[in-house]
Amino acid sequence: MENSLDPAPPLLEVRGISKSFGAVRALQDVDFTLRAGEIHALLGENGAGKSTLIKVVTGVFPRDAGVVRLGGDEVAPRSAKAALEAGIATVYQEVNLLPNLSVAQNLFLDRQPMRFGIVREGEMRRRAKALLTEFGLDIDVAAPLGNYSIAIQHVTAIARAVDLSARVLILDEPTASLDRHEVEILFGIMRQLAKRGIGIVFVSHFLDQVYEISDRITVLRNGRLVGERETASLTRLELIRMMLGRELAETTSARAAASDRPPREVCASFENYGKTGYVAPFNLELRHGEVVGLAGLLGSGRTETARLVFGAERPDGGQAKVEGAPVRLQSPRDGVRHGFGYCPEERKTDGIVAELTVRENIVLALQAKRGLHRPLSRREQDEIAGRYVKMLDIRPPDPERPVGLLSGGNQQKALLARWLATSPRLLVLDEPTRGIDVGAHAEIIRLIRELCDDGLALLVISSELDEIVTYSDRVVVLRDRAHVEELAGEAIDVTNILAAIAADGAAMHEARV
Amino acid sequence: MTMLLPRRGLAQILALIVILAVDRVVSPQFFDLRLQDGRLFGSLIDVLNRGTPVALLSLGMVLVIATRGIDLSVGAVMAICGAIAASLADSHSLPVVLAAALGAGLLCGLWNGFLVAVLGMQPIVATLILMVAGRGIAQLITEGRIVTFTSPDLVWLGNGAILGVPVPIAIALGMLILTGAVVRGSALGLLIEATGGNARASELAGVGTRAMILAVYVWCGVCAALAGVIAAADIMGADANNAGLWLELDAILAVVIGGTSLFGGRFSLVLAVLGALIIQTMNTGILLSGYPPEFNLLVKAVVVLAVLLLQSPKLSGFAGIMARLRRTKP
Amino acid sequence: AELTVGFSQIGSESGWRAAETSVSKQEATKRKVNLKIADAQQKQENQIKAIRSFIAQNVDAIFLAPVVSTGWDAVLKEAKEAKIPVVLLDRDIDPSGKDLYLTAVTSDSVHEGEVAGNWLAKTVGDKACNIVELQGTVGASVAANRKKGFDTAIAKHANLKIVRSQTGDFTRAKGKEVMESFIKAEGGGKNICAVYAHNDDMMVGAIQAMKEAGLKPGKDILTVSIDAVPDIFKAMVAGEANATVELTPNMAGPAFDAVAAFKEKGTVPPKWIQTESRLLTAADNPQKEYDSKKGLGY
Amino acid sequence: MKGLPPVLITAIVLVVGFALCAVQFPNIASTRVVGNLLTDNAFLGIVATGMTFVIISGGIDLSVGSVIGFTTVFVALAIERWGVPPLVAFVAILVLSAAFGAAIGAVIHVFDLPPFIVTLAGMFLARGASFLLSTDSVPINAPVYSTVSDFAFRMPGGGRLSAIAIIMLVILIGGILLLRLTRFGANVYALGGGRATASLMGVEVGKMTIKIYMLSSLLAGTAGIVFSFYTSAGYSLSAVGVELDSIAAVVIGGTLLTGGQGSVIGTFLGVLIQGMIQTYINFDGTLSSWWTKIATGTLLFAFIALQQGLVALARRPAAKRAGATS
Ligand SMILES: Nc1ncnc2c1ncn2[C@@H]1O[C@H](COP(=O)(O)OP(=O)(O)OP(=O)(O)O)[C@@H](O)[C@H]1O
Ligand SMILES: Nc1ncnc2c1ncn2[C@@H]1O[C@H](COP(=O)(O)OP(=O)(O)OP(=O)(O)O)[C@@H](O)[C@H]1O
Ligand SMILES: [Mg+2]
Ligand SMILES: [Mg+2]
Repeated sequence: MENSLDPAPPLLEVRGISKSFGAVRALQDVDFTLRAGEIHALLGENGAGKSTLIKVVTGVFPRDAGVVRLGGDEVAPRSAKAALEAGIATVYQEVNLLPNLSVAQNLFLDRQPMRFGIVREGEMRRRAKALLTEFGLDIDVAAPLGNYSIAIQHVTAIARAVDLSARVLILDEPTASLDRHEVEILFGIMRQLAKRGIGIVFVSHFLDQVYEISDRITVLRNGRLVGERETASLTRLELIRMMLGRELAETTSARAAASDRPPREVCASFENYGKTGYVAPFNLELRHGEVVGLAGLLGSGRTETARLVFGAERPDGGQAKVEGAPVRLQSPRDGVRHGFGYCPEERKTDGIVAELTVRENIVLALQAKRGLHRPLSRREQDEIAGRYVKMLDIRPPDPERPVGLLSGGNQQKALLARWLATSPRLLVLDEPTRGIDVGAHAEIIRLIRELCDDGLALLVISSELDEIVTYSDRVVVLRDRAHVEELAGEAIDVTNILAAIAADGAAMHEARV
Repeated sequence: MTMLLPRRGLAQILALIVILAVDRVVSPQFFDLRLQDGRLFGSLIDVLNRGTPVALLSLGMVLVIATRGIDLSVGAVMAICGAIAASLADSHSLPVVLAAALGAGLLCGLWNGFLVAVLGMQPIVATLILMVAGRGIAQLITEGRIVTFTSPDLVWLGNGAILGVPVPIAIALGMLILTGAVVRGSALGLLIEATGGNARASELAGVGTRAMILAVYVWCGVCAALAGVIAAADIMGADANNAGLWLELDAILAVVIGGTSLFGGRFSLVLAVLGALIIQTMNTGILLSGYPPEFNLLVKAVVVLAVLLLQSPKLSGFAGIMARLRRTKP
Repeated sequence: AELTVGFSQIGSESGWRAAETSVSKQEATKRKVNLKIADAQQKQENQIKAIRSFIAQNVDAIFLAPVVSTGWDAVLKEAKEAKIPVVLLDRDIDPSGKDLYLTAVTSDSVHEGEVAGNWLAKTVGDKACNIVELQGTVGASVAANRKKGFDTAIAKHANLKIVRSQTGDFTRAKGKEVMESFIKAEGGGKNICAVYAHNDDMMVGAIQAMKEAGLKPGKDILTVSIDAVPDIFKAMVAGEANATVELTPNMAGPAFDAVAAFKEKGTVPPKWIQTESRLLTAADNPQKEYDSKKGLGY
Repeated sequence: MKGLPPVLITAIVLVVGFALCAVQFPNIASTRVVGNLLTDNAFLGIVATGMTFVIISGGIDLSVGSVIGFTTVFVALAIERWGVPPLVAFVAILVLSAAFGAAIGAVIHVFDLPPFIVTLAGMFLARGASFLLSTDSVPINAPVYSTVSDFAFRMPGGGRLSAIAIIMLVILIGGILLLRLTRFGANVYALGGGRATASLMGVEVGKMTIKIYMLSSLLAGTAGIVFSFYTSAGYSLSAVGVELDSIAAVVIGGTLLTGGQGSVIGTFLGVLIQGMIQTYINFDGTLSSWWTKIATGTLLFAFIALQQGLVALARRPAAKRAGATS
């Protein structure tokens, strides 16, 4: 573990950090070393304590024990600002920017270019524009950040941290909502920064990315340090074993000969369904026991399609049918009533009710479906929550914990549990594996298949094409808010999907793989 | 929930005990109780009795606040409903009078709920409208005078007793139990908390958030109506100019002292009522103390601050975690 | 041409005030005066705004029932510049503004307190008497004056002593609540010999509190209050109240007359037209008083 | 930029309202009424400016009305009873009110308590303190007072642009600049966008909270001084309920109570709209106390509903555009 060949003091040195939240020991005696000019991956399962470590180091949470040294000197930042001033810039896991401020203000908050005590708005916008161009983003920097998609917000957050020109840059799951093209750009920038001697901490659940970019890896498990390795000398299997503490069941085999099976019954169908300015009219058939994948670039209209299908958005034309009977889907309640479920992509704002317990979050949709007058008894609630906590391995396995205190991945599982509890006939999953660790990722994909075998119809959105290919029976490709292509059976592979996405000349450059 | 209650309520119970002890010091006969004309009599009873209007208001208010709303109009609604009850009391039977007054409160609540849930106005301005206009409506009903009545039925609501317990106290207790039964006995409580905690997410989970919001304002209106009727019955007249004046602030204060966040989500009915009692215990203590009235507000300010600090998240463990969680929400 | 008069009324905080407004309207109709009433909702700033808008409308005269005694100089100067006579109703203003208004039709609220105090002193005689006092709103000048007058009256009698004094905000509900706690604090009311309330509404509330405590107001405990609203006479008829000091709601009548005389003949009225502060007790045929007052909009 | 369309709409609503009133009462369309509108609402404009900062930052300040009351009493007593020169009294009260605001901000931040309640306690405290100072109203006869209240630019048509109106306009412009052009202003919006997030982005939330409430109290103190000019007196019951008036003005002006959005210009328009409603009712002059209240409520509703309807209309195509850009 110790690298005695290295003479200079490490850039960032963390020794014996511990942190508890009440009874939960999130970190126990963790060490971590970051050298100048390296890209260091911090890995671990959901809830392993990665984000907590980052927050403790940057002073967001007070620490119970341990020391942090920066360039050999002990530092004890007591706020994010203090950490910044000490030279540690951080992009925290959930996008932590302000949707109400303009993009430019977000980039330069608290460090705007000034003259005579007055913010130089024009200069700030010019710089913002230039900064984002480096990240391949050409947007109106005067518009409120909230107008833009999560992906753009994430890029903005990264750009801000990068531009702070600190000595240490910490990125907590920066790539979770980015597509390949943007990831490429980010990696390019990260390499440049590393060359300049900046140390970078990189958290991700995408192991491909970890192998592509990182020099060394530190693994945490259950709040404890498992080990620190050179990336080059660590095999994937070994890494997964370090993270999970066990072997991972093989998951990557293609879906068993879906085309062999007899065609299933149609669960829900949409004809000429659409909403002007939102997504162009489309035809879509969802069958029991079938997974339909939605693929496309950021902003291609996948989420919009999902919202229309579920009923979260009102269509202005077209006909929806459930089990052959025409229905009106005007609100989420309609969707729920017809046995639909929807896990939205923005889990913090659209998914969880942070203050309520895991149990309450899980039973919420079922309760809403049953109506006010048929409350689930406490016993039923406990039973349901207990079942799903176990089934999805939600950690910590305490149904009475406010869901907001769970790690991101575990929140995602709780959301999934919410809909499974309603025994839906159609489940719409928007980026269900975002921010989920390898173990859970495999779990969720296995679950998707099982559900499907039980007759559930699934509509799944994912930016990870490999993943889509793995479980989809059909893939609908979207471009510019229109459904442009449907692939089925043998035709489903990454190349074909990319070809469909890129068929349009304008999108060509996006498709560099 | 039942398990959490004592832990959550500890600060409030402690505060109440301290204030009661102070009251005992300023007024040695504070805990004396006796039966007077078949009715319990004593300072403690005064606290409960005088506390009923705010306790009733806070029962409705706590639900509104749980949905991240606020209702400034409750004082005015009290005045309206008191005025209606008083004007009808001598010509109609009690059920009719009550139905009219509570119906009016329901309509007021519906109006507020409509503005908030359907038109999407910010609760504080939406209810400010009725706060201003409502008192006018009440005065219109009474034409600015104090409308008195003699109907023994209505008077009984204010001054009567059931097994020695003054009727207002019994009504407040009944409403607490009723509200608790409705809210916790059905799924309403959960759905309200979900709506207040994250309306967008709840909507997507199939919760009828608009219906929830409408419902809580309606209930708040009904509670205010009842408080108004009791206030009128108490003085055997409807004083539209002053009934319920500034009580909305006391009700909000009671809810917050009861530990419910103004940002919605988790709520506790019992603690909100306890909050109302804390306020009234303090008020009665001030009256008994014999200090000149110039000091009233200062004492009130100091006590309120002290009670708040007592339950400050920074000073207690469990609440601290909750608050941290709240802060991390956008 | 008929006169147009703008009346900046304080608000509608009590029955007495409502009566003053409606009596003013009646008096105006009687004299064919066009009366514009602006209700200030108890706020001085609203009264100032109202006066300014009366000036902008060029009315013939302005009546002002000032919510507070100070702070009128600037706006009254404007009225004077616009040559609009101002008459104060019900309450006086600070002496610095003496030359800014035509006349003031008011009662003397210190005197009202004195009348109440003197009645009590006479009724009690040499007996020792513990008095509890229900004050008006803290900071209201009427409350301060009525307290002052009463205090001076009883200061001459060593046997009279105010043992408790709290604000009842001029309202029935608060009057009742405060009286309840007075009773508890003074040995179940046995130590109290008389209640003095700054207005009748509080007294009506206090009477209820005494009755509920098993006391006999008017007999066990003497009552004296101010305003002479109808309900206090009802209590007197029932033997539950002893005395009240009248504050007439008809301030506008004399004011109209003064303005008319000034406009037509240039007669300058006296600076202060004081209304009478009549003492009314159970001996003064309360039933008749009640009947005559109940239609006045109290 | 961000706040502009709603502000424009509010302005249109104001102009249309003014025109409608002027049709009914031609006297309203005079410089005198406009001058009065500014003078009479000067103190409200000043507190509302401070309230705008507080509300944009996601807070609320219920103590401002009481601070005004306290200020008037303090200033009056200082000048008339304690013989302090007016300027010294002004400086003293401004320092005192700023300290009061800072204390409120500190309590809110350090103990993590809801601003609504802390400032409610502050409201009791300041009002209670002014009762202790004096329950009588105290006239102020210092020469500065008559000089200031007599001072006015005459406008054509008999209107007066008074000194206090000018003070208000200056503070207003200062507020606009402070909010729009400085780092402080950006941080105010940041706080309203989310305290935790702002803190993670390096904004010193604690210091900002203290500064914001300090600013609000300071402006309330200033409004108190203006109020004392307005009435030449100090009175413990003055400016009761002004906190609600100013909150209403801020919200009518398009500022979100949830924080993060709004503007000082909007607030100014909100103040004028409220003033308009009152002027209209005064001109009408036939309304009883109760109809005054009902009419105020109805007009408030009409203005807000109209404004919200227009904003919703204006937003609809904008939303599509925003979606399309990403
Ligand atoms: N504010 C908090 N209060 C209480 N417990 C917390 C808090 N934040 C995190 N935890 C707990 O600490 C543990 C570590 O969480 P952390 O967010 O660090 O995990 P992570 O490794 O970042 O996971 P993920 O990959 O899902 O983001 C979890 O059990 C979580 O429930
Ligand atoms: N609920 C919503 N309300 C308003 N706008 C939304 C909503 N959901 C998505 N959008 C907007 O739609 C645009 C992106 O479209 P969409 O989310 O459909 O893209 P996508 O293909 O799903 O890509 P991704 O989900 O990976 O960002 C963004 O501007 C986003 O803000
Ligand atoms: Mg994490
Ligand atoms: Mg999407």
